[in-house]
Amino acid sequence: MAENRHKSLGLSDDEVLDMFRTMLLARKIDERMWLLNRAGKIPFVISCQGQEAAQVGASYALDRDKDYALPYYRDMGVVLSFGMTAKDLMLSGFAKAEDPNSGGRQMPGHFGQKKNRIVTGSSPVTTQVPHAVGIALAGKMEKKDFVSLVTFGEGSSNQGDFHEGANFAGVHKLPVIFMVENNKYAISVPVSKQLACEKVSDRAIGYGMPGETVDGNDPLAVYEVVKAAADRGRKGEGPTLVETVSYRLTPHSSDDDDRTYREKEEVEEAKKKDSIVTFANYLREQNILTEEKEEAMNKEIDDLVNEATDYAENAAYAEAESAMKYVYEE
Amino acid sequence: MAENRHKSLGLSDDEVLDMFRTMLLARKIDERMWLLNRAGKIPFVISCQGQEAAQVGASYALDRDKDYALPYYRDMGVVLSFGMTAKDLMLSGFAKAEDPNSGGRQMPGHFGQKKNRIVTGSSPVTTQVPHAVGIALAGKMEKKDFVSLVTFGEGSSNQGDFHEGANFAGVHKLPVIFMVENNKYAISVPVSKQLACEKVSDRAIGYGMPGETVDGNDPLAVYEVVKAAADRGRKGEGPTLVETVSYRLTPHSSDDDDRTYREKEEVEEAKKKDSIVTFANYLREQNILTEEKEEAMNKEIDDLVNEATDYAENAAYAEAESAMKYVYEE
Amino acid sequence: MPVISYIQAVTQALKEEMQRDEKVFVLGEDVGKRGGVFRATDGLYDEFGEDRVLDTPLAESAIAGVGIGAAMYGMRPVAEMQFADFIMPAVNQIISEAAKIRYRSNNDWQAPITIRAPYGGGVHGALYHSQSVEAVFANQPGLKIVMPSTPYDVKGLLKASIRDNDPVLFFEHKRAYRLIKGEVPEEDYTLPIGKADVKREGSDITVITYGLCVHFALQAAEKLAEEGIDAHILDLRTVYPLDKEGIIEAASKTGKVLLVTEDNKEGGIISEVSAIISENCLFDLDAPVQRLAGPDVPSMPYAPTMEKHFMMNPDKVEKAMRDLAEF
Amino acid sequence: MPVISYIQAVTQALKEEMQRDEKVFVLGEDVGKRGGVFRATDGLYDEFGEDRVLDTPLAESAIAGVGIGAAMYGMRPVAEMQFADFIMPAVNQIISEAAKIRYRSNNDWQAPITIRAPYGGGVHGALYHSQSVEAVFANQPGLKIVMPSTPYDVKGLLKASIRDNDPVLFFEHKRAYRLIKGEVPEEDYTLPIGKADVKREGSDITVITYGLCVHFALQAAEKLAEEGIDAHILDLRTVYPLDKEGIIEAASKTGKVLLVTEDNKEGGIISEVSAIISENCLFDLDAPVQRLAGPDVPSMPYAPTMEKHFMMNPDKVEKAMRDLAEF
Ligand SMILES: Cc1ncc(C[n+]2csc(CCOP(=O)(O)OP(=O)(O)O)c2C)c(N)n1
Ligand SMILES: Cc1ncc(C[n+]2csc(CCOP(=O)(O)OP(=O)(O)O)c2C)c(N)n1
Ligand SMILES: [Mg+2]
Ligand SMILES: [Mg+2]
Repeated sequence: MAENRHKSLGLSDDEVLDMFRTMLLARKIDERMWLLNRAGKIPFVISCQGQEAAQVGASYALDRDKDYALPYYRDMGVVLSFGMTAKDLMLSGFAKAEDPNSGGRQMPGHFGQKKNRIVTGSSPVTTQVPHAVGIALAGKMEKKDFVSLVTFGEGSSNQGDFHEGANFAGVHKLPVIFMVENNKYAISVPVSKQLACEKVSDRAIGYGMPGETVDGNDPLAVYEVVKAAADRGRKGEGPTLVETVSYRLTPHSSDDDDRTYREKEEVEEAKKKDSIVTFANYLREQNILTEEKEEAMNKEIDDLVNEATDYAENAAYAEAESAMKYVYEE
Repeated sequence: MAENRHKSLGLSDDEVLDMFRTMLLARKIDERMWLLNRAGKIPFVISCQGQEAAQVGASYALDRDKDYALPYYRDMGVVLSFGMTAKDLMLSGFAKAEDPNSGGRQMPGHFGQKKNRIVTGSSPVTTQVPHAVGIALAGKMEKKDFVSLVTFGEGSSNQGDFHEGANFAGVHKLPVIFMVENNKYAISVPVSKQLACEKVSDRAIGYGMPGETVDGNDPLAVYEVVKAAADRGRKGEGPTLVETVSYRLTPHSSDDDDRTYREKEEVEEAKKKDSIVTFANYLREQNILTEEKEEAMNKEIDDLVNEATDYAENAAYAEAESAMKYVYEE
Repeated sequence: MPVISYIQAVTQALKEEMQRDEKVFVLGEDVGKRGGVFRATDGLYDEFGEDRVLDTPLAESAIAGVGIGAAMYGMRPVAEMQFADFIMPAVNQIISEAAKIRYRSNNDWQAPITIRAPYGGGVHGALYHSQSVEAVFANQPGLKIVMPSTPYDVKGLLKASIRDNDPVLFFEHKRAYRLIKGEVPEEDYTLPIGKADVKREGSDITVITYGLCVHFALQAAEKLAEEGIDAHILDLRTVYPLDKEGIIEAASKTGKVLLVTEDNKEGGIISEVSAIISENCLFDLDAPVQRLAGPDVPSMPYAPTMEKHFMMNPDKVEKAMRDLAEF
Repeated sequence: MPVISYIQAVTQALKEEMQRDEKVFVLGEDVGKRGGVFRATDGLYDEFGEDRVLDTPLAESAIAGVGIGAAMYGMRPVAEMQFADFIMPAVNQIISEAAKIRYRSNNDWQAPITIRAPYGGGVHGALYHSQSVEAVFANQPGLKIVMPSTPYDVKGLLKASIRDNDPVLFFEHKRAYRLIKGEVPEEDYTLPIGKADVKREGSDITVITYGLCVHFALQAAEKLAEEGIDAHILDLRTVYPLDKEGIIEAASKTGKVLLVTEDNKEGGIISEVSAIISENCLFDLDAPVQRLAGPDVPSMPYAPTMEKHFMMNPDKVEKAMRDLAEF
């Protein structure tokens, strides 16, 4: 049997299995959305595929009853970990009134759910970074010990808001975890045309914070660094920059055609490292994911996704007039 | 006799004497402006005092017939090196029509003079950083071998435009020298509340460029690193980040009262390292600045400043109606 | 009632709100030890400490964005932009974020941030320390923009802004800071955001304006009164969203309307005021709706000759009022 | 004349200008290999190489700012903002820099940059891929803002923008990209920036609008013609600075004016148009100047029900035109 890596991280067999389940759930919801899109049932999808390990590994390293998440559009794994449901996500995909993220006002991938401390996000990238810093600042002022996790792509780490937010957190030693999900592309632009540094985490020193680059296909590795970052944050030692390196397995979104700018072979190669495959293998090797459990898990998730789809498809749109609501407090 | 440091840098005695003259000229114009301000003759001054060594050291390391300068408001040493005259600067101080920077439209310190490749600047800090990158990009496209030097304060290095500009230059390997004149304060805010990194140059690695921190009171040290940066740039090896560390010897501007936020002793301490004193000492030790030469230089500069002041004071303001001109091409 | 200056009204409002509610805090450049470059936050650092009077790094998008984050959490940040001209790097956070947070989350989240900034000219501030920037934001539903003219309005409206559950841009005229004084009650009060205020009752012509220009109009009105011209003066106070009823009422009252701003003419607040009047009061009008504004050049130059050419003043207003009265 | 689509006109203009003048280059996100997310720069990368068709890092302030720097040097950059909604991080560079460079340097420097951005709704783009952002910039002397409605105008005006020695914001309606087709001459031509264009001569009512709404108005006009209502339609084309003479002429012609935009109502371009009319044509007016616009909510929601509620369409325009004719 291969080395047990999760025990030394303080993770039980049940916990890692649960992590895998959340990763798989994210993947399956995402896959379903593509099918729905291709069938003309929903206008838009933007995917988590290839980033589930980073998203779930990071989220499970946090206190999901207390910490804040400021996800970006690919973070289905984060929001599922923080309490959003398959039904919630499908309602968002179908833009229905009951969608807890926005009542169908925003595109899918624009997450937000106050009760689960998932902070509402927009489309312009990286604006959530200073928000995460502000939330951490508020926590510090109120002497709370939560941390905030904010995620974004490597391309987005070139926006001014990343720099300004990271520096603010560094100066005020705020408990923020800045997590760059480096998936090698920003739409069509490869990382070589986005960044001149070797690792995005090289930027950490410029903000007086530690920087870590970690395999984004390995949920345990991500768990470990994010856990350490959260501990530092809670102890008042300030922020951390974490870079998770993986690959975007799908086109940028349902509007994109990635064949215009990258080779099929490159994608195929990356799929070999897909965490849904590799982490399942690890769990099988550890005898945690038995055949029986896997079957049950697949069935349970498929049922969930089916139910969520049916429910969302049949749910009502918000009324036209309701577009006039909630501009200001009412 | 103390070690001759300039020869090994390829600088002749005349050249270092000329550097000192430019530093002294900057200092004396600046001092005069404060007097004029306190006498109610000009409404505003913002100073170079304490940064002359960095400004002149950097400028003399460049090809001042070819390279571009994008100075910030303290850079009297840079613009004098690039060909602006005492008269030009006094005309700007008095906001007269003949001011080549802006015809009296902008406050002093808002430099610009196309014929000397001093690029027009504004008040919002750090906006000139991407401009320097754009000019370098144009040079690369046109296969020219000039470099652009852009300067700004350490506080201003926290603006998004610094990050975005530096990254752009790093990715496209453009010949830009980013020079942070770290004078320990941004108005009242000390560097400890601006930055969490040890050195601003720690930010370089995040843009894949070399970073150097150098004594900003030592014009030869600054000359050396900027020269190396210019060489790299011309060879197509990309940008460099240079941090010159000195101290702001005056209040932020004529509108500021620095006694509200820093101790007099701290300022007195810093004055001991004032480059106008220390570089003069070096030149004296080298027998380059003889008593005779010093006297002549002082007289020449005083005359120049007097003349410039008289001229500018008596020059005409732009006509009221001329405020309507040059919104668009005419 | 005590007489205080415009800037003292700012400081008092901040201080009292911070005393009243410990979720209120101030952040910005030089607002701490220095008490602000205009000294609007004078004394707050000593009273409330550096945790509630935060000197931030020099980065406006972070000042706004960090403030928005704290506001979403439940705090009451009051962010200072050192000059209104320097709000531009924060436009994305203000327009894309603050203005849209309630709407986009279907009322799940809110961003009750107040952003203060000194604006306006006539202070030898040149192009970048003289601008009126309200028009940049005055077409963004979700935002409120307050621009008071008197110490009384400053205090009541700043308190209201801080207590408001939506984002408010609060622009203070920097030349008014020490120039304008007025009576302000000692007891706690707020004034309604979104309501214009009649600053002078009159029957011959209507002047609608805001900020420092209110005083220019009032001065001019006193002079014109001697000539028998009786001006009605409406102070918009909130320039977005506008008080349509108040505007319609004031315009209809005299049928002769002059709109005044020190901002550029094309695309300013008073263009919207004009459009509202045009839509609603056409048949009450006895003269074309006139606009008196700064010229359409980028901003005020530094040289006194050119600054004066740009800057609004009582004489320019008086002349325009007389011309309209004589129409 | 060949018939091409609105987006083809963009691509042709870029291509021909790049062929004509080697100082012209394109920069933006995904404009290179991908040819732009809308494919506006399709084929340019292959023809001109990666040095003149630059994929930039994801940072709008740098795209604008680097472009401005290159323009000051003497190049002719055409920067693309992937969506107009994402121009906000570049506002400081556009307003504080591009718009003011000539003025502040007393004509010593200039910044001849063109910034293109797809705007507008009706494409299921939700809040942040549907906005009209022109009003944010339409009060900044030094800037020009062009918003063409037809392929002919796109091509002629984009070429004129690139050749113009001042900064131009060039907003392209993304729904028009493939929907709107029209004849475009094969030979080189430019159209004057700053001039409105009569798109339909008529005598009963005047509609003044721009962008996609021009087509809604034209469609509505055809229907109303059957009812005997003859509409005069003016396409602003340049929304800043406005063509005052053109507006006054069109408004005076019929005395009944409807202004249409798909932007929010308060503080939009048409407010300024209304103010101009009011100032100049009061005694020619037979009806209040009407404005038809999007509601004052932050932006278009995603759900089709709500998107439709917000988005302008020919029926809404037709109704407003008929109401005005019947006034
Ligand atoms: C400010 C801004 N500019 C442009 C866009 C358009 N856009 C959406 S996603 C994207 C690429 C993002 O790349 P990256 O940050 O690497 O994240 P990834 O999609 O690869 O996860 C771009 C350019 C945007 N959403 N916001
Ligand atoms: C965008 C912007 N925000 C605020 C200001 C006001 N301001 C002028 S100088 C300054 C401090 C600059 O500090 P630093 O960058 O360290 O330069 P120094 O003045 O110390 O040389 C500030 C806050 C400004 N000019 N621009
Ligand atoms: Mg990416
Ligand atoms: Mg400094």
